[in-house]
Amino acid sequence: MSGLAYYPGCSLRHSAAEFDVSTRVVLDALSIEYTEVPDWTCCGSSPAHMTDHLLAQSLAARNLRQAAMVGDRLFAPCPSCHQREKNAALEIHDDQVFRAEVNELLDVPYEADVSVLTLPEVLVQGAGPDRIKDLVKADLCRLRVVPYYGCLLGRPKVFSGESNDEQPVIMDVLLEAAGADVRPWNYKTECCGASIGIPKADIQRRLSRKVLEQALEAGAEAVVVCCPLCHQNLDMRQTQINVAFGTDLSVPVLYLTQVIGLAMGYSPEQMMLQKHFVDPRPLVARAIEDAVAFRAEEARVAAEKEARRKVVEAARAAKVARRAAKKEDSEAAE
Amino acid sequence: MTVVASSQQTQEAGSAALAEGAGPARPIKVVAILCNWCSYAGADGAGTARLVQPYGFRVVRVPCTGRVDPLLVLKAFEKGADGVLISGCHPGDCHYSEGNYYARRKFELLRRMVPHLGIEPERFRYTWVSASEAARWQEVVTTFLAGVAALGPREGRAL
Amino acid sequence: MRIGVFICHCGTNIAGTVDSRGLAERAAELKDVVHSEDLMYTCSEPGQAAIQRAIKELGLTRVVVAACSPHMHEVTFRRCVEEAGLNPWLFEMANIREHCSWIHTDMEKATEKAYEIVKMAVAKVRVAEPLFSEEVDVNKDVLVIGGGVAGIQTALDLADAGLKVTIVERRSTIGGVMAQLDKTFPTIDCSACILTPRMVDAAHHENIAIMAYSEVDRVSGYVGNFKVDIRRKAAMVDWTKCIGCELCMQKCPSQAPDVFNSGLAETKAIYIPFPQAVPKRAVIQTEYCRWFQQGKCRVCERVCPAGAIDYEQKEEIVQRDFGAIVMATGLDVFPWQEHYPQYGGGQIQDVISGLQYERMLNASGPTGGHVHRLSNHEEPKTVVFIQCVGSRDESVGRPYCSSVCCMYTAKQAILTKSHCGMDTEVYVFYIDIRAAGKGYEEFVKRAQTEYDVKYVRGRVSKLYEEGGKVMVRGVDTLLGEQVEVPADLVVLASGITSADGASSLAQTLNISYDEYGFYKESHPKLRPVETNTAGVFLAGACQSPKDIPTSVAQASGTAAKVLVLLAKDKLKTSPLIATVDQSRCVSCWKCLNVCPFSAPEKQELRDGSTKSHVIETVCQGCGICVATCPVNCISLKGFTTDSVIDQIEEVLLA
Amino acid sequence: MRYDAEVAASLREKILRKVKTDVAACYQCGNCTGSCPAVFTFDYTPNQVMRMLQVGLVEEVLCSRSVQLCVQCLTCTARCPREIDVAGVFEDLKTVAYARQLDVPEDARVFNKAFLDNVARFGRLSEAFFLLRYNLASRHLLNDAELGLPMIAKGKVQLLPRKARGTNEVARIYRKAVERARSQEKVS
Repeated sequence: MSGLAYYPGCSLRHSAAEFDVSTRVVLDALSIEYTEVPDWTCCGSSPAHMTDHLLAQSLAARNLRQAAMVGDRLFAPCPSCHQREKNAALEIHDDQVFRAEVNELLDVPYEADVSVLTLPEVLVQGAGPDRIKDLVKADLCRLRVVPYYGCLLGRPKVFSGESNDEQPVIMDVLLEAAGADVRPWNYKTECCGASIGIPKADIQRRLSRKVLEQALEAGAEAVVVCCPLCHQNLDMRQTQINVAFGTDLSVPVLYLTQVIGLAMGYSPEQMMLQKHFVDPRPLVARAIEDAVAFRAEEARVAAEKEARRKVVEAARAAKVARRAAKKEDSEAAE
Repeated sequence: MTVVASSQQTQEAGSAALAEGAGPARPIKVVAILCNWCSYAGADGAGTARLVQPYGFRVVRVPCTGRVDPLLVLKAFEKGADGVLISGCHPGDCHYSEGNYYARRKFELLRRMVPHLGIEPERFRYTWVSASEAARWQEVVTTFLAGVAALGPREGRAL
Repeated sequence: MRIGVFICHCGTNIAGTVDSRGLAERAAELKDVVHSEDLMYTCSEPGQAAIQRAIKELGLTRVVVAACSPHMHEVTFRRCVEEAGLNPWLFEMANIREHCSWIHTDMEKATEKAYEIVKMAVAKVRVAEPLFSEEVDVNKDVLVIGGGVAGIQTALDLADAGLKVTIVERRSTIGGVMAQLDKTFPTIDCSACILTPRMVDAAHHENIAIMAYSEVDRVSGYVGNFKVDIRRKAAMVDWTKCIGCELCMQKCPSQAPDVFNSGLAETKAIYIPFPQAVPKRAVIQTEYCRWFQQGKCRVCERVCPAGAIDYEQKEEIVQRDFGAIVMATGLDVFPWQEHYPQYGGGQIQDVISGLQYERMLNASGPTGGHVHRLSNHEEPKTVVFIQCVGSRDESVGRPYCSSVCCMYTAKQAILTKSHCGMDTEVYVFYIDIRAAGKGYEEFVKRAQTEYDVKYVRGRVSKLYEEGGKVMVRGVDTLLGEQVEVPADLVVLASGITSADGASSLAQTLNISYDEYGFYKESHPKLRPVETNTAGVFLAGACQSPKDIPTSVAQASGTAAKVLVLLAKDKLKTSPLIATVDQSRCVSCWKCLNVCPFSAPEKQELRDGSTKSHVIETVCQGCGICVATCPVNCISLKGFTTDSVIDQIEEVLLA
Repeated sequence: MRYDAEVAASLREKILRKVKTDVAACYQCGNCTGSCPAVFTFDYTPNQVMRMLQVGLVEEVLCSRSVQLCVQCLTCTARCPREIDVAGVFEDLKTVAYARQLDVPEDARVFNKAFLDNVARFGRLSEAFFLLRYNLASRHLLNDAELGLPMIAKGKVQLLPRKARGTNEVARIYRKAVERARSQEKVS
């Protein structure tokens, strides 16, 4: 059956609840219809696929089977969930023998062929930048951000559909549509430390610090992510980083859907910004004020320009008139 | 690249064995007509690179695929060939600039005609292999023979 | 009919998987075969002697040698039997090496296959007829396509030998890439100082005509008699009047990208690439010219003292005849920006290509030889060189080694030290050092010891900007550590690709080329400068990446080969041509329509009828007409329909 | 030391079959190591691992920290000039090590086990509960402790994990898979 199935994944239920909420809000606003996968379970990322291939694919396949009940396409906001599900979907699709092996482990076999999408893909295919542009209410032109793709959103190319796995663009496109000031940088896909965070905190801190500093280097005030784990490492652990290195980083880290939501006029609270450790609300508020001031300034300059043009025109007209008058006088004199 | 190549080799070695036709009583015979400048040289290259190939084909060298009269192909089938493979320079690279274009037209017609003569379409193929495409030649000849072997010999089935 | 069969062992190359001895015995049984023997090396002196002896003593009238590919030794053996008094076309070769022993493992099956291959050859030779070559006059003029160092060298050698040479160069000056280089390894002598005198020699040589700003459009004919259409592009400047005073260039108001300085600087819409250009003539790049784009300006016309500017100039096609053609189309630098996003994809200012760095080092270059960062024009304190960018990298479709980067990087590293001072930190990230040339390894050692260049073994995985530096993240595989170097300037040893448009030019000349657009030599070892198209030769990097010494050496080799060809006043044409049986010709003229060389012509016979007739010297022997003739009245000598059918029968009879 | 050609050959073939990539193609440029974020936790750099596989030092590799601590960011695979699926090889080695129940370095194993047990138990990962279990097992009792309260405060933790429906199936999948893998490893 046709339809879009939504696989939240474990993190979005709790530590990344704001990602879940903002995703649902934005999808509704863009009237993209979806149904949550009934009785979904863990996708197995990341330990499962490093423990046993069949185990990993079967855990993922179970969710595909559940998704098939409500749709033919599944999307998972969490990139590693997406990667697990997509990986399984592709292998099972291409290899019927393997599908049989998997089905041996499942209580009920998975017979369908569900295609797996990333959240940005859903937004682009289901609505498209222009639809987002139409819905923009809050002007974010003064919110300077860099999109951080992390490891799995842009890799491997065959999964992400990006033409270039060092410089993916799909988040850039969406953020620009939302009106944010998107800064180019060359650190889009460098790892933030991923799950090293738990066994080897010091390494993860070093890597995450680099990401944050590169963002500032690129002139950004906030990092936009699309991954709960990246968010954990960059936001929740930012204090740990400061403690460890004696830095005083304070870089808000926003979820893609939160930025889009804000642009659509939802309040910071509706986007649950208060849940972040580095509170983005002051920054967002300031950016929106700036934008108002900035637009006003723009308007003023434009108006001045227009006025100047009018004056010049008037002068020119007067000059012409004077000439004509002179001519008449002289003629009259003869 | 390496990955593909090596996995190919193993897989080709496999189908090479298949191409020998484990089933059929007599080994299959395929006539391979190659143009002197590209494909024959490509096959030479495959030899120089020691790329293992099935036994069941014999090479006839012609100056250009443009010289191959479709009747020659039918003749081969009439004489009992199990398959006919023709290979020349890639379109645009013909040593005589246009030969393979004429060839392509003729063989395309022939390809559509062959089934009506009671010959399975898998038994006739025309393709392009350049002088530098040794690996491609191996792939072409191996897969073609595997296909023919799958059908088996054309016992007592002249035209 | 007395056929002799000779089976080659080729050491173990054949005998390893084919029972040559047994094969010889079975071959003896074949119809018309009166003699059959196996030899260790048929192509060797004793091998050939044995064949000739057999011909003389046993009165053989046909000979078959079962050995390697005809592409390898057919010529050798035809000559061999000819010396023994046999018509060379009564010889056939059975390829039981490339097409049998080398691709099979099972002795029994391989031997059986070899036997059938021999049978096919015997069947073919049985119906063979003695053939005789025509003799045609040879045009002794030579066309050299490409005016780089290779093209210039070939041209000078040939011209000194007294032949008339035309150099066609698509840019407005000859000199090629070498003219862009600063110094040359391993001697660190100035590139221009070596090259420009040769350019001038070429310009002044009585036997050399340079057609710059021109391209080859069409080639017809055959060895000894090529007809070539050369397109003179419109320079919008009358070169017969232009005196190269550069006044127009100084006064021209519109900027244009400077290709010669590989984008490091800008030039004018009307320009002369560099002061020593040959010919030193101006060209207008119309896409940047104010007059052509906006219809106002004409400044150059006003300032030109010679009145050479001609906005109406049109390109023209010039047709010339040549006896031989030399390809010397050279190389292009790998477009790294498109393929290495991890190196910033061209977005990081202080990451430049090796060729750009050459221009920066060059005293007459855009920076006057002053090395500086493009971002802030400061002299770099730390310079990092990255090797194998666009070489040995399958992920960007370039698995081959560009062969010059290791050395030019060592040179640039040394020059960096002498330009920016010994206290400058210089790092070279390499995978392997390839210094296989006279004095090359010593040169690299000097870089490492005398100049204290730090060589780091490992690839660079990522470049990014931080605190005004270019961060170079790579690996030192020998320490087993990931390393980071904050650099001021990063120079990529960008690899070599075939010249833009090389493959389409190859199609124009019907020569073969590899998947990267490099031209294919006719034999990698024994015929390295010939192509498979008689009369077309190769010189320099158009065949494969080469440094200057190798290109020049090959260029002279090529010149020698051309001289060998053109030393004769008449050329033997191949006798493998089509002939028409006019008694059966129905004058449908299909052959005239299909022949790519317009060899068939309408011939009026005594009885007043007109029939098709093939001009022997024009026919190239492709046989398209043979397969086209509706009444099968055209036959291709050496590849007659009968001979083909007989071979097929031999295969299938067994 | 001496090389073991046979082990190397069979290993190469095995990886070719399972990961569809050829370690013999590695020419040691080290791009993988240069790209690796986790290399600082490794005992052998990725290119060294490739080298060890080429010469058949498989046991050493299987028990290495490197294989256990790879984070599967795929950067190595994305940048390999010889188009080798380095990350794929690491993943495969890790599964082999697990199936063979090899004595792999502490924390990594504990991490994986804690995680999977948790999943098997609740069907979904209960992060807080998992961290707790992990810290107990790995004896880093206070690891991330400072985050605990704020997380609770921000409602980022669910204190009493509830079983998801389908948990039992997950447990079954988990059990079957592990048994199967181990029996297979015994065979080979």
